[in-house]
Amino acid sequence: MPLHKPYLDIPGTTIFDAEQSRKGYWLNQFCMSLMKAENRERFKADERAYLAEWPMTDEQREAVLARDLNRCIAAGGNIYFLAKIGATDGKSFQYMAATMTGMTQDEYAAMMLAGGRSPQGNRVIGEDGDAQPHRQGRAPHTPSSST
Amino acid sequence: MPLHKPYLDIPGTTIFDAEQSRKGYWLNQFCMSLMKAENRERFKADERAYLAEWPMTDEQREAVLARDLNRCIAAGGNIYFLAKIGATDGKSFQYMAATMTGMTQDEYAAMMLAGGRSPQGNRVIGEDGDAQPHRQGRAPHTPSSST
Amino acid sequence: MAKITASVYTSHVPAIGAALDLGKSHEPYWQPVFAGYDNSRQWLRENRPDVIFLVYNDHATAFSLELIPTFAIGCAAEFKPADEGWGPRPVPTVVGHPELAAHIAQSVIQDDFDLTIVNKMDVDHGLTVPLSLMCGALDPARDRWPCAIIPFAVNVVQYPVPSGRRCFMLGQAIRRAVESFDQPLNVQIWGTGGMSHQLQGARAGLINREWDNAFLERLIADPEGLSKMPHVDYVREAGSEGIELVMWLIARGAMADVAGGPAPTVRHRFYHVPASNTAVGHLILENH
Amino acid sequence: MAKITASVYTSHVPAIGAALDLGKSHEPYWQPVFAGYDNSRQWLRENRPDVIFLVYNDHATAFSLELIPTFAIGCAAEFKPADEGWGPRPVPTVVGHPELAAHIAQSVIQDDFDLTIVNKMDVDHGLTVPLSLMCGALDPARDRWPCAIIPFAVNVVQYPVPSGRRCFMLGQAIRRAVESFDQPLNVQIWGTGGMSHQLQGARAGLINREWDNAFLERLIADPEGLSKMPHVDYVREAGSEGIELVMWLIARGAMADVAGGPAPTVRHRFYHVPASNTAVGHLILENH
Ligand SMILES: [Fe+3]
Ligand SMILES: [Fe+3]
Repeated sequence: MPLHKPYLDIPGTTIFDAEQSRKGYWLNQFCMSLMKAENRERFKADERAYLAEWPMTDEQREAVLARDLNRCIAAGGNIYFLAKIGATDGKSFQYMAATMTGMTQDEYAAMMLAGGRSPQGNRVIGEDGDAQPHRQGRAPHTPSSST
Repeated sequence: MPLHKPYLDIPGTTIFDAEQSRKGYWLNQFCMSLMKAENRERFKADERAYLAEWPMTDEQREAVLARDLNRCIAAGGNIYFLAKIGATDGKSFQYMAATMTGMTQDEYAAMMLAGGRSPQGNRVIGEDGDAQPHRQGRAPHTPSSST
Repeated sequence: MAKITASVYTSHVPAIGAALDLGKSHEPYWQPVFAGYDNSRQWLRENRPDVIFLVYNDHATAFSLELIPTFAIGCAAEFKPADEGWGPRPVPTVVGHPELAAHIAQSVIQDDFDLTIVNKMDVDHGLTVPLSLMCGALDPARDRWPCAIIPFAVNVVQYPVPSGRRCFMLGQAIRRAVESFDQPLNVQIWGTGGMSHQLQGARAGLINREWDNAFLERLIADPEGLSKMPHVDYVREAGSEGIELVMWLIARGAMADVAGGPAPTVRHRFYHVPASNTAVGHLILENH
Repeated sequence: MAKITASVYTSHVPAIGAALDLGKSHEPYWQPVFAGYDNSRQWLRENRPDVIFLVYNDHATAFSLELIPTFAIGCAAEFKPADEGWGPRPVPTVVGHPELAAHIAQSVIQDDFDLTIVNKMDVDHGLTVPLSLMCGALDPARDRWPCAIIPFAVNVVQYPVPSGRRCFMLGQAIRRAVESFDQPLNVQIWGTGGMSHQLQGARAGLINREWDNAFLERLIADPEGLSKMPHVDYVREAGSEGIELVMWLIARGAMADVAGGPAPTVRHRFYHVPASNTAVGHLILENH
């Protein structure tokens, strides 16, 4: 696809464009199904069985089971759809956001109270902000243990 | 609504604009429900009871019961929706079209085979074509008796 | 690079589909209609595209009054023939081209066309009858349509429908989008609906042979001028459902000459009255 | 003749709705957020319109990936608050204005905006949180919103979303449409979403206070220039969900000064960080 994608050089950011949407179609439609209480119950009762009903990739299913939102997004998930998994789990959106950043929820909440993450160093891949890929492995915060 | 409606002076023609659509909303949605076999059965079993389930006007219900498509259109119906009533009745579209013109189906079919209705005299209300209001009451053809 | 090689224009009268499905195509009433497409079927066999971008309108089938998109592009992998009240037509499932469809959607939305993206939709006679006319009778189970098809549904049921000019400009944007796709696809664009017909009221059965033929003439030679014709002229001259013809301007706008290329070749032209309530018109234009 | 008397701009953070619904608005975390709207609630009581044209986006609630309209106008008589996974928000049903909505739809489609007309739709926090912020807590059974509301949903979830320029032009078309309606209605137009926030990936939590305040500044004084800002600037500077701010340009485009009238009066301006993951921005502009 030769369409210009000027957003590819933004660190830690996946734009939900037509290509991502095609890739994540069934993953996102699975999430959408969790808007119905009876589907939430069935999912909670047997996650693997429920996921098997959807024509998703194995990677998408594993990413959902692991509640690894970054993997879900890489596999075509969109955060507004993925948020319905968190709602099913009874987790707050801030909790979900924190899990994508390698911070605990408390650390993330503290960062927000202090004014949020700075755009400084986080505008273009290759700068040295805290959202840069090369700083994700060795973040000062230990990843949350509760998933 | 002061939007310009340059089509109001065309004889025998009702444009399905926003106003007609609002007026005919439930009439048309009732028609749409006939796309499902179980609804067609229920409608056929008791037309009045089925119509009573829809928040239509009495005029709309009576027009449907009478299979008077011109009345249905005046009440906000659109022909693509209304056609589903004919399909439920097992009538052809040409049959339905004929009923709106005061012709029998045979007369209408003969007109179509002969090249269709001429636009001559039927472009503007006040001309003297066969679709003009003043010629509807005293059409040379007697209306079809089978409704 | 993908390329639009030809455009096809045709009426999509439901009774034509029924005649074909019921094996009536050789009856005296229908024979002249289908004969008008004999050359076209041959042409399509010889000029089989990879993708058909098929412009049509939904007739209160996939879209009720709950939701009416002005322009809807089908991005799904497949589209099932709709049950329009007599069961689905016995024709093959329509296989889409999600990748090109998504590309076109992305491109023309960035070009300020406010499309609705549709990933689930049944397709009615507006889409399947043109395919049947151009491909002949096919077995729903054994056969397949000759190529991938991108359904593009235009609202011509509830007013206001998009203007001829808007449709013509959209065609131009679609051509730009197709040409920026980086796979070497042969793409045809089809415009369907019309010609003159009126399905409602005391004026039902209106046919305007003269106007229809002038429309075909201008579509070939002066599409830009034709695109300026106001809706009311379509309705007054070609009947309330004659407005479907605005969709032909989308296909025409996608041809090379509109962007400064050479004029297209008229490969086929056909006109016949009647098919049920409708005048049948058909045109094939080739790019070079 | 109907008239647009004012425009209101505000974030629509779901956590704000939850805080209000759970009676947390006086907690230290939330108090500053709601305090920023004290004057606005008073202003709305004193300047109650007949209709609010409320621009917002659906967050995978009414629209899944099955069907994604770029612009959808709600023409129904009422719209129910959606169940977004925790049950519907306990707020009154939204009463529409079918007549004005249909009029605006008709007018702007004729102005070449390819709207999707919606007659059945539940509305999510994108629409109800701004109402709650401006009206305070209301009882879903006993109370009503102060006026009729026309929901106008913009796709900002799947790219490409409409450009800022397209949104700004649409606002101008909406103003023309409103002014051609022949009932003497007092209409406000609200633009919602934003300000800077990112809800995904390693960059989640991004806030750009400087950029947000420059945006507010330009929205007031140079909306035409602001409308030319490309999407990528929103994303890079204000986070991936900061793109919601393009919707503010629809409301801004509908103000009188854009059509040569006098500059609007800034009745209120407010900015606060954070509400959950988001920077809250708010502005009231009055026409004369
Ligand atoms: Fe048609
Ligand atoms: Fe939002």
